Amino acid sequence: METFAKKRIEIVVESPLMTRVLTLLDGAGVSGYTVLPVLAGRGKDGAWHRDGVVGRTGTMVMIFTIVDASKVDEVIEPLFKLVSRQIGIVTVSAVDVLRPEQF
Amino acid sequence: METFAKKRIEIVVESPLMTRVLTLLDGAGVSGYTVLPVLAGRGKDGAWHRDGVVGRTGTMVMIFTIVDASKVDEVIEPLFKLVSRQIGIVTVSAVDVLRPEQF
Amino acid sequence: METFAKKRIEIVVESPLMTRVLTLLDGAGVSGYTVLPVLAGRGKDGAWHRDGVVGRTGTMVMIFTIVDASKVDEVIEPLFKLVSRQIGIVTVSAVDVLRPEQF
Amino acid sequence: MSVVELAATNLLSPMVLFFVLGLVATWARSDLNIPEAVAKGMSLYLMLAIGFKGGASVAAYGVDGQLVLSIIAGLLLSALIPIVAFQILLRVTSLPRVDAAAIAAHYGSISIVTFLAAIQVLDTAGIRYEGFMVATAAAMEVPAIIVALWLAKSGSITADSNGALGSGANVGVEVGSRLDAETLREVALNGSIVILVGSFVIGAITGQAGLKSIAPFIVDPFKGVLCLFLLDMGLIAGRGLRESRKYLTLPLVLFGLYMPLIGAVLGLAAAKLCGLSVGGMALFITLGASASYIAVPAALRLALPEARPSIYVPMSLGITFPFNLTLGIPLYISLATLFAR
Amino acid sequence: MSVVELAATNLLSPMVLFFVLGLVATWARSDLNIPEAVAKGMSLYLMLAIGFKGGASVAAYGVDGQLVLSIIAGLLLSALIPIVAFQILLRVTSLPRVDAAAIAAHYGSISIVTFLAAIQVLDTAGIRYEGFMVATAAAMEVPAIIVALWLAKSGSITADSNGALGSGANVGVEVGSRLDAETLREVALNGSIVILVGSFVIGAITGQAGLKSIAPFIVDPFKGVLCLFLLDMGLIAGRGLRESRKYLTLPLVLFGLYMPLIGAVLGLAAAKLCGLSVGGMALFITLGASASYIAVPAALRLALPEARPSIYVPMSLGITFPFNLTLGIPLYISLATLFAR
Amino acid sequence: MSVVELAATNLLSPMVLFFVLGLVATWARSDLNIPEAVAKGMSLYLMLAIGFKGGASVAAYGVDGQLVLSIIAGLLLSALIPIVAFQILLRVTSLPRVDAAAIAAHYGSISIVTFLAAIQVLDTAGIRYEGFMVATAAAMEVPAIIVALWLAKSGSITADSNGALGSGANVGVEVGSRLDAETLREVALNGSIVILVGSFVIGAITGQAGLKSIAPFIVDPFKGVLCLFLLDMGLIAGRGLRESRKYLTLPLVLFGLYMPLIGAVLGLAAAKLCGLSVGGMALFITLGASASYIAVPAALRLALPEARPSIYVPMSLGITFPFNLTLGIPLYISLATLFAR
Ligand SMILES: Nc1ncnc2c1ncn2[C@@H]1O[C@H](COP(=O)(O)O)[C@@H](O)[C@H]1O
Ligand SMILES: Nc1ncnc2c1ncn2[C@@H]1O[C@H](COP(=O)(O)O)[C@@H](O)[C@H]1O
Ligand SMILES: Nc1ncnc2c1ncn2[C@@H]1O[C@H](COP(=O)(O)O)[C@@H](O)[C@H]1O
Ligand code: NA
Ligand code: NA
Ligand code: NA
Repeated sequence: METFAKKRIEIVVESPLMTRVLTLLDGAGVSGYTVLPVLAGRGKDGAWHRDGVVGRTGTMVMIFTIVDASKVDEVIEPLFKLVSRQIGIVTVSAVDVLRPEQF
Repeated sequence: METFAKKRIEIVVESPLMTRVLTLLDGAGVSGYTVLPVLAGRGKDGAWHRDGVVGRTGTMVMIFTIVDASKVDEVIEPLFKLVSRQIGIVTVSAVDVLRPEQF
Repeated sequence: METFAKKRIEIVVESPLMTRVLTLLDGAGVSGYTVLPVLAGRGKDGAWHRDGVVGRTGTMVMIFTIVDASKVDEVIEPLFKLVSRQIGIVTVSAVDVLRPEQF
Repeated sequence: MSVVELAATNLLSPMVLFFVLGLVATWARSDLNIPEAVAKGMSLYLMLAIGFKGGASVAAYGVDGQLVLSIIAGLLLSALIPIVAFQILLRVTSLPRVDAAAIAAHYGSISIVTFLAAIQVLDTAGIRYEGFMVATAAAMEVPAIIVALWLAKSGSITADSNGALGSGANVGVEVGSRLDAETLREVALNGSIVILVGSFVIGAITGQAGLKSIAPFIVDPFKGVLCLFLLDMGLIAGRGLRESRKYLTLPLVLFGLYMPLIGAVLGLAAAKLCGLSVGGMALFITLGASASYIAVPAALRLALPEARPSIYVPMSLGITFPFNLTLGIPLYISLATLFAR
Repeated sequence: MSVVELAATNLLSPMVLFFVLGLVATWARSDLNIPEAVAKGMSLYLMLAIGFKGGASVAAYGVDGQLVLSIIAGLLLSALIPIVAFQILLRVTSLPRVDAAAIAAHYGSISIVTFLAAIQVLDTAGIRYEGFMVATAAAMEVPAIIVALWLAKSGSITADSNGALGSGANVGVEVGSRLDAETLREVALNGSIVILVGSFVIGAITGQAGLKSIAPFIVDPFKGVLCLFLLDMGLIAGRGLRESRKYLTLPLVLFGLYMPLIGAVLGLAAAKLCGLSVGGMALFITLGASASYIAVPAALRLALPEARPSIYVPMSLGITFPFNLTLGIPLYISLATLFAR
Repeated sequence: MSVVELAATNLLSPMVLFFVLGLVATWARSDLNIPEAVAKGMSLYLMLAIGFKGGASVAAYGVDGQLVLSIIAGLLLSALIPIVAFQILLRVTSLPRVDAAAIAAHYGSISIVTFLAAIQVLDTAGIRYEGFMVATAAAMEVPAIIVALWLAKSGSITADSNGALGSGANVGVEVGSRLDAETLREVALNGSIVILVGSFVIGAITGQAGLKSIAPFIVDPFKGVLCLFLLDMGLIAGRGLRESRKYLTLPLVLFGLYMPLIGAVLGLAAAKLCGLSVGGMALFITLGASASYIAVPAALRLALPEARPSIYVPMSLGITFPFNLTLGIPLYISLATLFAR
């Protein structure tokens, strides 16, 4: 089957910020996104180590959205601005999809 | 360490369809798969937005399977036929593995 | 925005081994990791099929860490040694990040 | 009690007020939410409790032909209502037939929480009812789905010869073709039916002694758990309504309000035929009036994926359920009182 | 009872011992843990129960000006404490102003679990209290956050003219600029406030009859659930402490111990002004002394992301909460007894 | 009551019937399932409750040498049973030694749910037992693991010199080498031991007053919660059996049925030596007969990864547990009655 190259933007971010990130994605006109729960993690803020969900604030979520390569910059710039002040990371990777018009 | 190129097929699909997809993967002879829970999502059916788990039917799962590139078409065609009528998406990406015989 | 190529090491492993894997990653000096819960899975040990969480021991977790390409071997070798005796898989893939110094 | 008194008492019961709190919280966009695992746990608890109590009551009062009669009446009612609902929907809306059939399935099937709430009101009002009504409720879950799939299939043929109807949804070539044996098994043996019927049977076997031994778990805290559960229902119903506002046209909203009344009248007739007590009649009416929002959507996603959940779920959960919970139940009890004997 | 007796009784209560068990388990690095969904469910249960009981008690004894007075006093107290705390922190620590403001917010706001624990001790000691204190508690959650954000903002200006203060955290250009209407709404309508106030209102509407109908759920098992919940608190507090040891300097640890006492004295004054009973006074003191670790951290992550949770969460949860739970509460009750009338 | 009466009563108890419902539901491939968080929550609840009650009973009746004696007997029993089991397995099956050792570990350790079920039957039959048996149960969790690892290690040497044995599993060079201090700590301080022993100690400290204060939580609904929990056990056992059918040869199935009887006899001897009451003896026998399926598998995945969970888990959970729950417990109580005094 023919597939088409797209980009997958992935964001791991502290839970309180989830709604903000999703609103941003809505605003940036992505075709959709998926949010996965996160069990544990560690980063430069070190505090969220292992069961380190201190008082539940420390939980994280992982959000990913599949977009056309041409849209990546548009999405990633405001996203990065938002997330860089918070606890979280952003990555981009390549994926292939079957129905290009869907994304 | 030497690594070997494989493909990762990823499916985000509404929960009621999970068993069907897994049976399909079993039938297609993949070496294994992993199912992740999904917290929230939005797509063209828009209805599963944020906490949008209306009556719990709206929950999704994410399934991925790592297969040899030669197997992708075999797996993806029936998969796409199944998922395209439902709420869900399918993507393919490249991964490297350590033990090629495992997949 | 400029992005920088990194590697994403992903490990699906049985829950009892999680702490061991995280300690290993800590020791290998990665900048962080994220742990996702897993709902179900199947592999060569076949036993963890679908709801196959026999007595809860059978649950899995998925751990991923984003590292510099130069670090992959260093991380993956002890990791592979640990995981290969257990129920689990390891994969490596390419991702782009925005802040290379973070990883 | 007059119907007005009954309604007033009901509207001011903790049960209904917690449901309203859920609606208000969503409306104010509070982040209040109940973890899915806890909601699922409560729902299992409620079904286990109601099933067990029904069974224990049957053990105490004995079984006779009425149980069988009432189950048969339930099966027929569940099969009949979707046909009525489908015909109405085709006339008052311009929905594709798949969507009409899907909605119809919901109204033929039942809502176990509405049933629970009706039992609470009966208990509070001191009205007795037949324990086997739990079995009738379980029996009514599935037939509606099968009938509706058949309706959708017939619709598919019509749609082929009449393309215009198909607009708005991909009414497809294969519509209705997916009720295979596997799907039927899944639907008939879905978790809620199994725990309900299973607990009913266990209750019937262990009887009052069994009930007594676990009463501090399944009887005493029952009402409180139901309150917390209804808070969650309010949150979900509110969210569903907000998401799906755009799909709910006025004819659909009205249908969500008068269809339960039609189901109620049919339920009344069935109850009358079976010769039930006032309480039993009230419950049968409630079953006829109530609409599914768990078992049927899950089944339809498998068997009728073309039908849009963004329409049928909020109709059942966002319109009919609140209506039944607040005004419907008192009305149905009054109806039963009126027509008893 | 003397303060020593009260403290001894408290320290040997199941409640405190289960909390200690949690601490010990973490310290021994056991993998004991309570699933997040269960902990969340218990927390909803506890707030629903305490809110409902407060409301029902108000329904029974009537409302007068005291309710309003006590809420106003609560709002002021919650706004005042952060200012005091902030000034102290600036003097005794070298923390950046954002961190100081963030910590201050926690001490102005309240811990509902500490409040619950105090109620248990009062109940055990047979001391009555005003049911509307639940409403006061809810009122005290938010003002502290707003005041602290304002403090942080003023801090940001200072930081600009005084770079040295900024070291250790990225005290930025935009600090304090993020308390938009949306964030304020989120904070004011966070889930715990909504369920607490909602249940309070429902309790007030349905009164003693409503309470009686769900008492087997919200009254009888309450204390037991609180024990299990405190076990989880112990586990979390212990883990938080271990993770954050390196951030907790001696001045901060001491602050976590004497700041509740300062809050207590201010709470005592407020309670005295409102003319509350001994029990009501004890609860007001407890509210003044307690520090938030749920609502405030969540709000600050949105509104003041520069402040470090690895400092403020363990201070509130790992130091002040255990102190209040074990020694604080008996002390506050003694204080109230002393100053009553 | 005769053993037959006891068995009949037990088989028709809600507890056993709910377990059977779970088995039936899996067998019919229903999607009924209980969320993991809820099951985990119930399991914590059950252990907290049983631990606390045991402790409170010790507080009431006092401690004497019997407690210590019984714990020592438990430790020895837990270490002895795996040796017996291992020798049998080597003779009747062709399993690699790692697998034999792993299975042996399960039978030396205990199943707390079997223990709970036995207590329920004793309670129903009005037979008293020593509260400290909870501590004995906790003591029996770990020794079996250590002994089995030592057996596996000795096995590894054998396997090296006898390659044929290694077929079917990667019996490796390093087998048994992984019981480091860290693993031992993890095993000895696993969550269930900590909550069981911790609650026991808290119960012993707070005594009957503490018990009374939380009895509506830990005593009254206990039996009902156990029923719901056993439903989940039935579901899991059924699923495990289906998945692992192919691994369970006839010799293994038979072992799963007669090994508990051997453990029971050894438990009887131990109980006799300690001079326990009828109830205490019945519980000791049950502990000897029961097999672990939570703590041991988790430990073995770390310390003996070569052993196959697809064999040892279903043997313990799918064969021995159902046997003990249904027929075993009545038998063990009869045994105790027979040999008492
Ligand atoms: N190198 C990494 N690989 C994977 N996840 C990471 C990495 N660094 C950070 N994270 C995740 O991002 C979260 C926040 O990271 P940080 O902002 O660095 O504290 C962590 O809790 C992890 O879940
Ligand atoms: N562009 C996208 N990126 C990531 N996930 C998506 C995207 N589009 C859809 N999804 C996921 O797939 C589900 C179904 O999509 P849809 O069939 O378009 O409604 C959504 O609920 C999302 O979880
Ligand atoms: N080909 C695969 N694709 C995705 N996940 C896999 C695959 N093989 C194994 N897994 C995951 O890894 C776990 C352990 O695999 P195994 O060690 O092969 O039993 C399984 O339970 C799956 O969750
Ligand atoms: Na109906
Ligand atoms: Na305070
Ligand atoms: Na044993």
